[in-house]
Amino acid sequence: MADPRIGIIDKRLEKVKRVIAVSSGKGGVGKSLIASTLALTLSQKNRSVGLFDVDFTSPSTHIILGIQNVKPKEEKGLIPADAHGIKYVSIINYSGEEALPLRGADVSNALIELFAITRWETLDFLIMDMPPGISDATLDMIRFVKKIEFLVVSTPSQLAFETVKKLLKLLLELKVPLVGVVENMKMKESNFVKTHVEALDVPFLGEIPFDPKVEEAFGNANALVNTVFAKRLTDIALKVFP
Amino acid sequence: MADPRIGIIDKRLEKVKRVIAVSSGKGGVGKSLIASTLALTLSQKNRSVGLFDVDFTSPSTHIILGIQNVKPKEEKGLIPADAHGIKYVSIINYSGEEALPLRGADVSNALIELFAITRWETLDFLIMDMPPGISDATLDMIRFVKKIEFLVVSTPSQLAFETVKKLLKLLLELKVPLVGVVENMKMKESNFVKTHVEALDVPFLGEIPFDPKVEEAFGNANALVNTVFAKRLTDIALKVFP
Amino acid sequence: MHEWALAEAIISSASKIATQEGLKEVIEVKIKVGELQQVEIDILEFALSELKKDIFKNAIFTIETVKAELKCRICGHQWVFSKDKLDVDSAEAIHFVPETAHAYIKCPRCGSPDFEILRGRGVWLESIRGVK
Amino acid sequence: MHEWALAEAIISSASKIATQEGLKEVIEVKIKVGELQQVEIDILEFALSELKKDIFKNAIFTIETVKAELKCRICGHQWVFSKDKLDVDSAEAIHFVPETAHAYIKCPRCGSPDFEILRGRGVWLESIRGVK
Ligand SMILES: Nc1ncnc2c1ncn2[C@@H]1O[C@H](COP(=O)(O)OP(=O)(O)O)[C@@H](O)[C@H]1O
Ligand SMILES: Nc1ncnc2c1ncn2[C@@H]1O[C@H](COP(=O)(O)OP(=O)(O)O)[C@@H](O)[C@H]1O
Ligand SMILES: [Mg+2]
Ligand SMILES: [Mg+2]
Ligand SMILES: [Mg+2]
Ligand SMILES: [Mg+2]
Ligand code: NI
Ligand code: NI
Ligand SMILES: [Zn+2]
Ligand SMILES: [Zn+2]
Repeated sequence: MADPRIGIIDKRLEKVKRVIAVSSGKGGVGKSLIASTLALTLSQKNRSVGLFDVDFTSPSTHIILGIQNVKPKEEKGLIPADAHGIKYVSIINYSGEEALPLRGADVSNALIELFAITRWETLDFLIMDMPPGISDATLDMIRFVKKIEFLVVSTPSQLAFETVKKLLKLLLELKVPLVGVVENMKMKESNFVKTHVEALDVPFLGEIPFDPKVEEAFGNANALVNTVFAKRLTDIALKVFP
Repeated sequence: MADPRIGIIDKRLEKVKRVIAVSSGKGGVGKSLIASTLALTLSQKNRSVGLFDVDFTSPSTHIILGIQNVKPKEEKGLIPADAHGIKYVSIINYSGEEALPLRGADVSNALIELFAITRWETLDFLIMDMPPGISDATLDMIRFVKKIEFLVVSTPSQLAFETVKKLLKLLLELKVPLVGVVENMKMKESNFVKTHVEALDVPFLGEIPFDPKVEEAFGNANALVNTVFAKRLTDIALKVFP
Repeated sequence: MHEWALAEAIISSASKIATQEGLKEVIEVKIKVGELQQVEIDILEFALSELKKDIFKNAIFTIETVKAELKCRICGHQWVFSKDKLDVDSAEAIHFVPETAHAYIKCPRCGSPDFEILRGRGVWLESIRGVK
Repeated sequence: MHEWALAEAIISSASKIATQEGLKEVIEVKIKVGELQQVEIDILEFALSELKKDIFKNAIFTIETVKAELKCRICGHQWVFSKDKLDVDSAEAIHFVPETAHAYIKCPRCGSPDFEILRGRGVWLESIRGVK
C-alpha cells in the first residue's frame, strides 16, 4: 500500500533552513573536499551545520575531517554524531572497512531509510556530499527533498565540464534551485568554465586553486581550515552564504 | 519467462581474447584517459582493439580521442564504428548533447542491451571504460562477462586508495581476475599505494606522472600518443600485455 | 530505539491515506515488518500506542513479521536470512540501514554479495480499515 | 536491422530452455515485443524464420506487441508512449538503447525524465510449447 518512510522525510528536515547538495556528475572534482571543508568553515563562522555523506559506495568525508570513534546516537531515531561542531551522518559507521557494493535501487533505499530515521536538529545548513554520476542519488534528492539546492563543482577540464553541463541543463530544466558552480583545482588561467556557466545563466561562484598541501591536512581539522584551499573556499562561502 | 539478451552475451564476445575493465570505484582518477590511451597505443602496436565506453551518464572517451561523426553500423546487429583503427562503441551516439539521467537499473538494462546486439569482431583486447562507484555496471560486468579482467586505477591520494582498496577486496573475494593496479597522476615520490597493493598480493603495474600537457592533446590522437602520459602508459602496457 | 522514528513514519503515512479515503475513524492498520532489519516489535508497538491519537485513538495496529528472503543474482540461489549467522556489529548495521547487508552477507552457495532482497526488508504499510 | 541480433538471442535462449525442459521438438514460441523499442516485427519474423532449425524447424513464433507504459516517479502520472512525438534521431536512439528514452522523453505532466518503464521495453521470451 505505501512505504511509510517517504512521507516523513520533509518532517525530518523541517528544522533545517537550507539543504545543499554538493554535486557534479563527474567524479574526482573535489565534491567531498568541498562539502567537508564548507561544513567545517561555516560551522566555525557560527552557523549550525550538518554534513551527510551520501556517497555510500565510497564515503570520504570521515577521512578528510578525521572523524573517528563518533557514532550517531539512537534516541527515537538516529541523532547525528557531533564532530568538530558539525552534526554528522555517514554510512561509514555501518559499513566500516568492508566494500559495500550497492546497486542503484539499494542506494535509493538506503538514502530513504537514513532520511526517514535521522532527526536533524535546527540547522542553518545541511551539506550533502553526493556521489558522482547522474543517477539514483541525484534523482532521489530532487524527488524527496523539497528544499534541496545544488552547489555544482567542476574542474577546468573539458571532461569534467562536459558532464557538469549536462547536470546543469537537467537541473535548469527541472527548475531545481542552483546555488551555482565552483571551479576547483585551477592550475592556470582560463575562462572556459566561467564563460560557459554564465552563458547558461547560472551563477559562477569562484575559483579554487590546486593546493598541493591540502592532502597533508587530511584528518586534522585545524590544519585543514588553514590551507590555501580552505581559505579560498571560505571567501566564496562567505560571499555566497552571507 | 526469460530475458533472451543475457544468454547471448558470451557469444557476442566469443572472438574477443581479453576483456579489460578499466575501473576504480573512485571517480576522476584517470580511468577514461587510461582506457582511451591504452586502446590507442595497443592498436598502434598492431593489436586489434575495441573500446566500449560504459560510463553512460558521463561518457568521455569520444572527447579524449576526438571521435566525431562516426557511428556504429547496423548489420544484423550493431557493428562497432572504426576510430583511429579502434573498434568503438559509446552511448554518446545515441544520447548526444542531452543529459542522460539513468538509475542503476537503467544502466544495467542499457549495458545488457548493448552487449546483446553488438557484434565485436576478432579482437586481442576489448577495453571497457567503467563508471565510478561500486554499483550496477561493475556488478554486471562480473555477472555477465565470463572473461572479464579488471585493471584498477588509483591516484596517490588516500581518498582514492580507500575506495580502490574496497574494490580490490571485493574482486579478490569473488576471484575475479585482476590485471593489477596503475597509480596515476603521481606528483611526488611515495610508496603508499604500491605498498598497500602489494600487501594484498595484487600486481602493482607502475606509476604515471601527472602530465600538465595531456589535456591540450585531447581530441588529437597523434598528439595524445606523444604525451609523457601516453609514453609512460605504453611502457606499462607493453610490460603487462607483452 | 529508532523504532520510534519508524512508528512516526507509519502514523504520518497512515494519516495521509486516511484523509485521502475520507475516514473519520481508523479501526485497524496492518503493518508488515521485515526480519532483515530486526525491528523490535515490542518497541514499535509501544511507540505506536503512544503516538496514536485523533482518528487513530481506537485503532488496532496489527504487525506481521515477514521472513527475509534473499536471491543471488549470480547463481540464482535463494535463501532465508538468519540473524544467528551475524555478529553484533553487522546485525546493528543492518538494523539501521538494511542495505549494508551487502557488506556482511554473502550468497551461501557462491559467495557473491550481489543478491536481491526479495522480501522481508524494512517496514511496510499494508492496509487501513476505518469508518467514513 | 539489429532485429537479427535479437532474433539470435531469442533462438539461443529458447534452445537453452527447450533443452532444460527436455523438449524434442518445439511447437510454439511466444515472444513479447515492447513498443518503446520499435522493433520491426516483419524483420524480426523474417530473421526468426531464417534462423530456426533443428528442434525449431516446425516451430511457430508468435509475436505480441506490448504498448509501452511509462510512470513518472515524481508526480505519479502514467502514460502510454507514442513514437509520433519523437523526432527521427531520438526514435533511432531509443530503438538501439531504450534507456536513452530518459534523454528524450519527459513526463507530460511535470516534465521529469525520472520515470519508470512499467512495460513495453525490449524483447521478452514469454513461453515455449513443445513435445518431449
Ligand atoms: N583544490 C584542490 N587542490 C588539491 N587537491 C585537491 C583539490 N580539490 C580536490 N583535491 C584532491 O582531488 C581528489 C578528489 O577530491 P574529492 O573531494 O575526493 O573529489 P570527489 O568527491 O568529487 O570525488 C582528492 O585526492 C583531493 O584531495
Ligand atoms: N596523468 C595525468 N596527468 C594529468 N592529468 C590527468 C592525468 N590522468 C588524468 N588526468 C585528468 O584528470 C581528470 C580525470 O580523468 P578521467 O580520465 O576523466 O578520470 P575518470 O574517468 O576516472 O573519471 C581529467 O581532467 C584528465 O584530463
Ligand atoms: Mg566524493
Ligand atoms: Mg571516466
Ligand atoms: Mg539489494
Ligand atoms: Mg527507467
Ligand atoms: Ni533501533
Ligand atoms: Ni534496428
Ligand atoms: Zn550465489
Ligand atoms: Zn511527472
